[in-house]
Amino acid sequence: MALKLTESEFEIERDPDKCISCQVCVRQCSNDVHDFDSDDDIIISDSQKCVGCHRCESMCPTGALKIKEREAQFKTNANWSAHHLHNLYKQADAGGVMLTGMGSDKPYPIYWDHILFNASQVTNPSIDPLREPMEIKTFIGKKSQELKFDNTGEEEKGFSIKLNTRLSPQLELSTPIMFSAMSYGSISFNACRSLAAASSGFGTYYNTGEGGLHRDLYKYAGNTIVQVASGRFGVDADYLNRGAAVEIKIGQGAKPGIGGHLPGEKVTRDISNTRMIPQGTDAISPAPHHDIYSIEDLSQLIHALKEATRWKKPVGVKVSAVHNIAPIASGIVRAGADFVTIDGLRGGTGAAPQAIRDNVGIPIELAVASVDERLREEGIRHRASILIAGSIRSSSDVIKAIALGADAVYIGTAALIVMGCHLCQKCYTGKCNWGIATQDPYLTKRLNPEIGTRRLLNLLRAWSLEIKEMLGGAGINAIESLRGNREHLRGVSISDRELSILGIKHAGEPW
Amino acid sequence: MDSCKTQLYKCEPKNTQEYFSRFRIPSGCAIFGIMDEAGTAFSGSSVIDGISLMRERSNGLGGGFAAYGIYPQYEDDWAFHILYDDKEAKSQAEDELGKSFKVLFSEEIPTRKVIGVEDPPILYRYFLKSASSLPSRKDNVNGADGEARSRTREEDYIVDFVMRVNRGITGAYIISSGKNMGIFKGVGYPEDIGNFFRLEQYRGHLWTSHGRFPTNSVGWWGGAHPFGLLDWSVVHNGEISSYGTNKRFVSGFGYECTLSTDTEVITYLFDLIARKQKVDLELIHMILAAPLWDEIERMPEDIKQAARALRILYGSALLNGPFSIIVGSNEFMYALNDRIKLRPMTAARKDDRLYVASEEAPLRLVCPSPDYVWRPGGGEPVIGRIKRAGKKEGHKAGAAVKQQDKGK
Amino acid sequence: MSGANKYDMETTQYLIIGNSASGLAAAGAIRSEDKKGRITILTEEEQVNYSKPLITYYLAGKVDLEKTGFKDRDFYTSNNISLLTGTRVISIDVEGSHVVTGGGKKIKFGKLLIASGGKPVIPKIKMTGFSHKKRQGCSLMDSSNYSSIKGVFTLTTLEDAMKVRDYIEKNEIGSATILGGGLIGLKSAEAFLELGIKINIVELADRILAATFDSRASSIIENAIEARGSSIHKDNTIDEIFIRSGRISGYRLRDGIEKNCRLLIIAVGVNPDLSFIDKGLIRAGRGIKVDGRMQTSAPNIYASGDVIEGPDILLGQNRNIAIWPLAVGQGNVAGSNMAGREAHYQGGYFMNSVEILGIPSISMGMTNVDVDDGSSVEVKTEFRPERNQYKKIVIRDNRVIGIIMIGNIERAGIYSGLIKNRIDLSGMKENIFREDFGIIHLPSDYKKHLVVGEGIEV
Amino acid sequence: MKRIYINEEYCLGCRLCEIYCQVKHSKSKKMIKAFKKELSDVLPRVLVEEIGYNSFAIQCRHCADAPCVDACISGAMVKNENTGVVTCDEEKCVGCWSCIMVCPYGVIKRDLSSRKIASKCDLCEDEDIPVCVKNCPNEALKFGEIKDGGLTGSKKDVWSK
Repeated sequence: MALKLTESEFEIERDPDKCISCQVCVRQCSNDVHDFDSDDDIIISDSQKCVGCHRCESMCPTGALKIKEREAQFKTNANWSAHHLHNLYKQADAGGVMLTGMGSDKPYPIYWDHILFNASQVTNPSIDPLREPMEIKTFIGKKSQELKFDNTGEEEKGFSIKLNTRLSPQLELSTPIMFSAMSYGSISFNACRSLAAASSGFGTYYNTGEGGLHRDLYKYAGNTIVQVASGRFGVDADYLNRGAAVEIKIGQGAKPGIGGHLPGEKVTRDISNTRMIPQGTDAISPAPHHDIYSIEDLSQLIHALKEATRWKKPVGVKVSAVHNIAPIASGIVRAGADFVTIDGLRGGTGAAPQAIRDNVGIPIELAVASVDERLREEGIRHRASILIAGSIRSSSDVIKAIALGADAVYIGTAALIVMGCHLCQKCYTGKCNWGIATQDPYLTKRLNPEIGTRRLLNLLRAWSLEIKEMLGGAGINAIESLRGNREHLRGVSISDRELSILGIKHAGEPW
Repeated sequence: MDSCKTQLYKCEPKNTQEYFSRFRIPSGCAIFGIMDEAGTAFSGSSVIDGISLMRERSNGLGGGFAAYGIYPQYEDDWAFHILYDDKEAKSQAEDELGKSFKVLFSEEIPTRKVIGVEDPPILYRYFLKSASSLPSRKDNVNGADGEARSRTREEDYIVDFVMRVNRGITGAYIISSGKNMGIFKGVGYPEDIGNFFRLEQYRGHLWTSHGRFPTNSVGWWGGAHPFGLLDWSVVHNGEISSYGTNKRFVSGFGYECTLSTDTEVITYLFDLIARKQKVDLELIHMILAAPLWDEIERMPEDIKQAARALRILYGSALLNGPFSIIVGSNEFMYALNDRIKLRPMTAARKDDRLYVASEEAPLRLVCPSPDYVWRPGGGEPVIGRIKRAGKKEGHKAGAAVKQQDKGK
Repeated sequence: MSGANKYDMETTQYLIIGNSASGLAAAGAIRSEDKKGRITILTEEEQVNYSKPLITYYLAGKVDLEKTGFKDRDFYTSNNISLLTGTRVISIDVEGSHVVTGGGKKIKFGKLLIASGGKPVIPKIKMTGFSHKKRQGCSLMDSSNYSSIKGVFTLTTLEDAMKVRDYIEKNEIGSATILGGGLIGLKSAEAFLELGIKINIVELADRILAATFDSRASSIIENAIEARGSSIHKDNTIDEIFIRSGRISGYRLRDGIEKNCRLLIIAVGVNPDLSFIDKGLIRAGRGIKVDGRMQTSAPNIYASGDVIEGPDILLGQNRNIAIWPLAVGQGNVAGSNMAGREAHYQGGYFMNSVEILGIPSISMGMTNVDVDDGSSVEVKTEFRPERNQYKKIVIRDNRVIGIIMIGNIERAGIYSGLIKNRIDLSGMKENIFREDFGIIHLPSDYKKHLVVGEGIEV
Repeated sequence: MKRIYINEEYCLGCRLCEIYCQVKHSKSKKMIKAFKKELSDVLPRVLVEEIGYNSFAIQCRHCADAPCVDACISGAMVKNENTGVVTCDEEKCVGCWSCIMVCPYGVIKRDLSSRKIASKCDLCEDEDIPVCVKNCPNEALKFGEIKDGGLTGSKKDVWSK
C-alpha cells in the first residue's frame, strides 16, 4: 500500500564514516531493515520496518549504527495521542485485535518504587554477609501439619528424638527466585534450556508454562515446575511425575481471563512432540479450564493431580491479580493448593491483546499485600506459599515482595532481558532477533544456551548477593524472618489508602 | 521531646498504653534469673542484688521481676496482677472479673515508698477460680488426656480473657495471669522497683528480673518487663529484627500483639509452640534460634530431619536479630541466645541453683563460688527444670509439654 | 657401542640412505621415538640439505641458495644425526647388516632405510658431431655420456640447477628446449619463463602433462605458454642432437624440423634408483616393494619415498608415485617402525600442484578415466576460458577419484580429503560443483568430523 | 594444545570473526581504517560457510599430523612442537600451493597481495585468545583444550554456587 498512515517509530542513524559495509546488520535483522547495495557498496536502512530491538546496533563492530526512538510527528494532542492514532490506523488496515508482547508499558503506579527498605542502626547490629552466614534458602509448600516426634533414647543419653511426621512436599529453593512459566513455543528451546540449566545449576526452579516438557530437558526435571493449563498441552502422568511440582494455570497477569494461541506455523515437529499435538496445528488454550467452572472444580483438579503424583509433589494454582484476588486466593488455599501464584498487572506475555494487557488486572504489590493479609486474617497463611510474578525487576523488588508477604518470586521478563531481550514487544511476530521468542532456526541459534545459562546464573547469584546484603543491613540473617515483615517497609509519596492496603507505614514513622 | 515526637502523627495516642501498642521501642537491657531446681524457695533479695549490679544496662525507664512459687496458699488458683490508671478502669475490670471468675481474694499489692519510683498506678492482685460456667468444668472426660485437654481449654480461656481486658478496658492492664506466680514491674531502675514491691519479703523458687534501657522517654508501668501470660514470663534483652514476621505469625493463631514489644511476641510464641502445639522444650531452640542450614546438614540423621522439619514449618517463628531471653514458668527456666550470639549471656550452676544473667559479674556477686560458669553458644538453650518429687500435678504449664512425651 | 669393533667397521643404529624428504622425515620420526640411538644419513650429493622441488625456484632466482633447505640448519645437530655427504652406496650386505660405500667404507647398521629417491631417465638419442657444418660422426647419447655434452642437462638435483644457472649466465641463453612435457619439464619451463627465457617443449604425447591433465587442461597451459612466444612440439621427440665443440648446437625433431639449441633439459622422467640393490635379496619391481610398515622383503631394511612402489588407493595396486607429500608420509611411517613404534602407511594417490605463468593448477588422483570401463564413472567439468579456469571432477561409485583445478584452486584440499577418505557423496554430487563449494556442502557425518572433530563435544 | 573448537550449532553467520581476523592481520589493525583503506590487502583467515540457517566458521585446525606440513616443499609450513601451532613462514613460502592441495579443510588461501604466499590462521599467537574467538558474539568458537572430556581454558564461569 503506497499510502502510509502510520509513522515509523524509530530512526536509524548510520554514520557513513564508521560503516565499513561489513553487512553484519544486514545479516542480523529478521525484519529486513538493512539492505546492502553491492554496486555502490553502501547499506540502506528502512526505518519503517524497524521494531527497535537493537540487535544490529549491538552487533555493529564499529558503532556506526544508532537506533533512536522517533518522536511522533503528529500534531500534539493530549487526548488523541500518537499511540491511539497508530492503533487506529493499524486496526483500520487489518481489522483485528491489536496484539502486543511482554508486560504492559503503561505508566500505572509501580509501588516497588514507592516502598523503601530498612536497615539497622545502633540498637541492633547489622550483619555483614561476607563474614556471617546469611540464609536465603526458601521452602515452598504447605506448612500446616503438626509435627510429631518419637523419643528414641533414655534421658541420660541426652537429646535423642526422631521425627514421626512426613512433611508436606516442599520445593527447596537456594534463593527465593524462580523462573516464570514460559512455554516452549512461546520461547525457543534454547531459551527453555537456559532457564532449566540455570535453575538446576543454582538450585531453584523454572516453569514449563503450557508448553510441555521437552525430552532433552528431562535431565533438569528435578528443577522443573510443570504447568497444567487450560489447553492441557503436553500433560500426561509421566509429565506430572517428572516435575518437581505441578502448577495449575488459571490466569496470567498480562491477559487475565484470556486464553492463549500458538499459531500452527510455530508448532514445529519438536513442539508438536512436546505439546503432544499434531504438527502445524494451532495450539489453542481456552480462556477458562472447561473442567473448572467453580472453586470446587478446582479443588477436584488439585486433588486429582495430587493423586496422580502420589501426594509427593506440591500442587499450586496460578491466577492473575484481579480485583477480588484476596478471596480468590483464600478459596484456592482452602481448595487444597500448596502454593498460590499471583501474576500482576505488569506481567509479561508472548502475545496478548493490547487492550487486555494494558487495562485489566491490578498491580502485584497491592495483590500480594492483600492476599497475605487476608490469609493471615483467616489463619490459613501457613497452609500455602505465596509466589508472585509480574515485573520483578531487581533484587530490591524481591526483598520488598517478600517483606510484603510473598514466599518467593517468579521472574520472567528479567530472565529474558538477561538473555538479550530488548523489550521491543514483538514476541508475537515470531521474528525475535535475539533468538528468544521465535522458532525460526536461523534466529533460535542466536541464543547459545551455554551463554544464556551462564548469564541467568550470574543474575541469580548477583540478586542473591544483593538480597543478602540488604538482609544483613536490616540485621536479619535468614530470609524467613523477612517474610511478611512489613515493619521493614515504609512508603513514600503514596496515599493513606495505598499504605493501608500495603499494610505499611509511611516513611518517617517509627515502629 | 516526647510530646514533640507524638505530635508528628495525625492522631495522637489516646494514652501511654496505646502509645506502646503503636510504636515499637527498641531497648537495651539487663536480664537476670535464678532457679532452684529442687524447688526450694528463697527470698527475692538476691535477685535484686544481682540486677542492681547491672545498673548501667538500664536507664531507669523500666524494671521488673517475675517470681514463682510465691503464692503457695493459692497454689491452684489463678493469680492476677492488674494495674489501673484510675478507679473507673478498676471497677470496669472487676466487673469483668466477677463475670468470669470467682474472686477468692483480692488486695492492693503491698508497696513501700522509694525514691526514684514515682506516680505508681493502682496496683491490685486477685486470686481467682474459674466460674463454674466454664466449659472445662463441665467436661467429664476422665484420665490424664482428658484432664490435659480441659486444662488447655481453661488456659485458652484465660488467654482470651487477658487479651479482652488489656485490649478492651482503657486504663486496665493485666500484667500477670498465672498460678502461684507474679510479675512485679514498673517505671524505675529494677532494684528500686524491687524495693518498691518489697520483694525481699517474698520467697520463690524461680526469679527473673529485667532492667530496661528504652530509647524513648515515655514511662508506662505496663510497658516494663517481664511480660507475662499464664505462667509464662519473659525477660528479654535485644531487638528482634523479625518482629513483623513473628507478630503476623502469632496473629494468624489469634494472638494480638497489643504492646508492640519483642517480649510480648516471644511470650506468645512460647505459648503457641510450647503450650498449644506441645513442642518439646528441648526442641524449641530449633525454632526460635534455628540452627543454620549448614549446621543442620551436618547433624545426625534423626536430629537433622527433626531440625529441618521444625525450621521449614516454623520459619516465621524464628527470632532473628540480637537477643538473650529468660523464659520463666512454674516448671522450668529457659534461657536462650540468638543463633549467632549477638547479645551477651552467661550462666552458672551451684548445687541445685541455676543462674543466668547478661553478664558474669552479678552471677559472681550472688553466687561467689559456682560449680561452673559458662557462656552458652548462640542458639544453645539453658534449661532448668523443677525436680520436686511427689507433687500434685495439674497446675503446671510445663506439664503439658511432658505429657506429650508420655503419649508416644 | 662401536668401541670393541672400531677397527672393524663403523656401526650405527639407524642408517638412512637419502637426505631428502623421505629420509629426513624418517630421521625425525626415529628421533622422536628414540632419543639416543645413533642415526647416520648417507647422501651421494654434496649439499647438506635442500628441497628438490625448490631447485626450479632456485633456478628461476625466486629462492636463494641458502633458502633451498627445507629443514633448519641445526636439524642434524639438534637431532644428533651424522650426515655423510658425497657418499654413494655401492651395495647392501643384507646378511651382514652393512652397506658398502663408493669409498670402500663399510657401515654396519641396526636398521636401514633406503630413501635414495630416483634418477632421471636419459633416452638414447642419436648424436651427431659437427664442425663447420660438417658431420663429424655419429654416436648415441645415453646416461653414461649425456653429462659430458655442454648444454645438455637434467634437472633433478640442486647441483643440476646450479650448473644450469651457471651455464645460462655464462652463455647468455635466450631460449631453451625441454625434452619432456611432464612435471619436471613443466617446473623447468616455469623457471625459464620466470627468467625470460623462451622455451620449446618437446613432448612425445599429444599434449603436455598428459599423465595428470586431460586435453582441455593441457591446452590451457599450452595456450598460455604459446602466448608468451614459446612453442610446444607435441606428438614429437628429438631424433637427433647436434654437437659442436662438445656443445649442443641444435636438434632435429621426429617430424623433421631442425632447431638451433644451446640449452637442452632432459626431463622425460625419473626412475627409482635401484643401482645398488640386489633384487634377489630385496624384492623390487620398478621400485622397491614394501609392506604397510615400509619394510622391504629383507629384515631390518626399510624403504620409502620415490624409490619404492607404494599402494595407490585409487588404483588398488602398488606403483611408484614420486611426489613429495607421500615421500614425507612414508618416511614418517618407516622411521616410526624402525624405532619400534608400530605405524602403518595408508597409501596415497598422485597429486601435483604447479603454477605456470601465473596460472595455478592442481591435479589429483585419476583424471583421465575411461568412462566406458564398466564402473559407474561420472565426469563433471566446468570451463571458463575467459578466466583460464577449468575444473574437472571424476567420480566413481559416488566417490571422487580425480580432480583437476586450473585457474582457481581455492579449497582444493577439500577434494583431496574426499578422495583420501573415500567419502560417499550419494545425493550431494551437485554440491561439489558449486562456486561456493565448502565443507558445509559435504555429507553431514564427514562435515561433522571436519568441523567438530571426532568424538569432540564442545 | 589449545585450539579453536567450533560450535556450529550456535554460529550466527554474522561473520564478525572474518572481520576481526582481517583487522588483526591488517597493517593498521584499526577496523575502520583497515576496511576503508587497506581492505584489498587483507584476507580473512577464518571462513564462514553458510547455507540457510546452517553456518559455521572454520579456520586452520592445527592438525596433530598436519598434511600441509608434510606437503610443504620449502619448510615454510611448520608445526611448533611446543605450542602445536602450525604457521607458514612467509619468508620461506614459495607459493607452490602444495598445502592448499592437501588441506582437507580448505582453510589455506593464496595471498597474492605482495608475494604469492599461503595465508592461514596463525592462532593469533600474540594474543591470549584468537580474535575470532574473542569477538564471536555467541561463543560459536571456543579456544581451549579438551581435558577429561571437557573444554578447558575457555571463558571462565565466574559463577560458583
